Amino acid sequence: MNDGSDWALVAVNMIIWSGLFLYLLRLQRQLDRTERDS
Amino acid sequence: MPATTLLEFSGVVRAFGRLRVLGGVSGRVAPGTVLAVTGPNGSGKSTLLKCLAGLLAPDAGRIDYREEGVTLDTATRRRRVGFLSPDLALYEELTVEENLHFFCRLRALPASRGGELRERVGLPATRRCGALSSGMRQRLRWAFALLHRPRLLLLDEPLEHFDAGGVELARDLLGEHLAGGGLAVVANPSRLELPHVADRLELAL
Amino acid sequence: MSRTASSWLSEAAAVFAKEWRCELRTRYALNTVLLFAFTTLVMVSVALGPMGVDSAARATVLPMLLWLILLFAAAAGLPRVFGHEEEKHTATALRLAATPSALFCGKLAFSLTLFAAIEALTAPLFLAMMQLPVAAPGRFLATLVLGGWGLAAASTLVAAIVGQARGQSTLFAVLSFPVLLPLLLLAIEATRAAVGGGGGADSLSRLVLYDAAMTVVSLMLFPAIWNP
Amino acid sequence: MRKIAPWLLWIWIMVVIWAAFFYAPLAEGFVGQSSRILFFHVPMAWVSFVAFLAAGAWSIRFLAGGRRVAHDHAASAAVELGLLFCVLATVTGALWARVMWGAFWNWDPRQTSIVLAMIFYAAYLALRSAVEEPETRRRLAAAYAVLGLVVAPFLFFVLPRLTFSLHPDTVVNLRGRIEMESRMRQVLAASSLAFTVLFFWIHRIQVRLKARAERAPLGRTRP
Repeated sequence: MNDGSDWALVAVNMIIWSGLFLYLLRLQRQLDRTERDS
Repeated sequence: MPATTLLEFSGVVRAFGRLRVLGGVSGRVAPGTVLAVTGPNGSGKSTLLKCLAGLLAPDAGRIDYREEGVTLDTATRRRRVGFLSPDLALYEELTVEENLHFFCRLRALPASRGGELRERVGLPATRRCGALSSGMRQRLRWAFALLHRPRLLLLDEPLEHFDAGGVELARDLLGEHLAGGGLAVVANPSRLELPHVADRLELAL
Repeated sequence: MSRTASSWLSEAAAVFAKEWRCELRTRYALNTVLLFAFTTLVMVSVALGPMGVDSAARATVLPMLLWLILLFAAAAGLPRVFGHEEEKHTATALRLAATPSALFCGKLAFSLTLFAAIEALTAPLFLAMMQLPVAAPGRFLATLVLGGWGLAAASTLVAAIVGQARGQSTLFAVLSFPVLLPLLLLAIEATRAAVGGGGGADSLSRLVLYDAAMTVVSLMLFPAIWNP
Repeated sequence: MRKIAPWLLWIWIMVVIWAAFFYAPLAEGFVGQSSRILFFHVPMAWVSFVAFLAAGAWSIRFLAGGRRVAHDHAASAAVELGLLFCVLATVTGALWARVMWGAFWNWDPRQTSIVLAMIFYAAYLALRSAVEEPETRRRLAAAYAVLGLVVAPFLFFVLPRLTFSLHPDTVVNLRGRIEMESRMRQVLAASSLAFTVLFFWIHRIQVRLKARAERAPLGRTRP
């Protein structure tokens, strides 16, 4: 049954986690920008 | 009458979303006197009375009400004041007597108190509230407001739907209340011609 | 107005009596709920019929049907417990006169007795129509009582929340189902055990846990929902 | 410090990923490498639970502590973020089920309970949008989130234990009694901590953005 889908599965999780981290960076930048403007 | 009973409010602000209805209103009412609140529709009269009654939390400002030297918190004040307003309704499917009896039980009052007030405002016992005329409904609101002999009366449009007889009744009831050392804040009291009006609060749009 | 225990109790009793008197006069909730439960019952029994479900699955499938009928009956009748007070502006009078906790208990008692009436009618009919033998009647009754208690308590609290929002009927379903479904799963488990389907022995204790937690949280939360 | 902090977290994440592959052994009874997902799927579910508890806690502070708007912002941000993690946990769970048992969804008790949690907190957002008056909205939403403090633990811990669960109970159960090799447990702990830090960090920023949006509304104010 192991058609390599297990690796794909693990890869998806990696992507999700780094996606969350990038989301954090984007929010941080957005906050810095708004604080700088006002 | 000792000044230990006093209603004082200062800087009361209330907005609904971005519409600022009350912009820092202040006032003071001593026993035996009436504060007359006047102003065009939408100037915040009802909102002010609801805040004073504790039915609406003001955004800012202070409402301080003392009875016999004891300052009441909002929850206690809400259940001690006599409040009357056009959109206050009782249970349509119950009769006048059943309604008043229900609120007597809620306020731990003897059922006779309900009957006594019902006669005072001249309402039939066994008619369902749904079948009352608007003038009679207003009389029932007066009975509801005075049921527990409140020290502070907050009356919003107290004469709505009243004929000459109704105005007469309202003047007598309010007169007795004030003579007994009661306090009152009345919105749009024009036809009441009250001698006791000590102070006026003009609200603008 | 001293806040003695007896005056609190008579306040709750007054609310309970008022709810039933208004209900019997308008028969609003009673009619909706009984009609609803009855039609669903007939529909289900016609569709499934005693022979419709093979005997092996009966003890596991039928309890689920019973509780789904009861859930939808509750969702039909209970959400208006507070809604009509706000709509008809009687809520202002109640806020001026009643103690929040006594008010909630009066309303909860009304929901409990209304739901007990629903169960008293629907359950026997369901067992008869489905010809479902009950191995442990005592446990079956206990499940009905405990399941009913949880359903009524949760529905009353959600009704209080929904009473002050727009679009109440849909909002009630959206808000109450995620609260009621865990309870339902427990009740179904317990009912299966009662009907003899085996398993779910400790579901009853979990039902008690859920009911107690729901009732306590509702009592604590209601003042925050009710007071402006 | 603010500048390098994010990259410290990134290093931590890299270390955890490395450990997941080279430090922790493979659990038996799994298809190939799929047991490694344990270090990512479980923390996501765990963080969504933490988020819902946090939302309840902030709501209690809101109701009991003077109904301050900041607490309401914190509670609603926690729910929104918790829902995101809940969706991610459900998706990764379904993918894992697909690899392990060939079917994305089989209404396994654990899958049922995480979906119910998702519905409950989606209902919280539905409630917020159904009430216009800001004060009432905050008060009712806070009450519902506190109700969640009874429902969520029930959904995450009691319900999955109800009937036989296809979920590998021996390896994974959130109640903490995780029968795993100690090295796997260490990686799981490190990963869960990293996820939790990530959650609270994103949450803190979202709360400040909400406060800023409310003070100087840039056109649309958040619900």
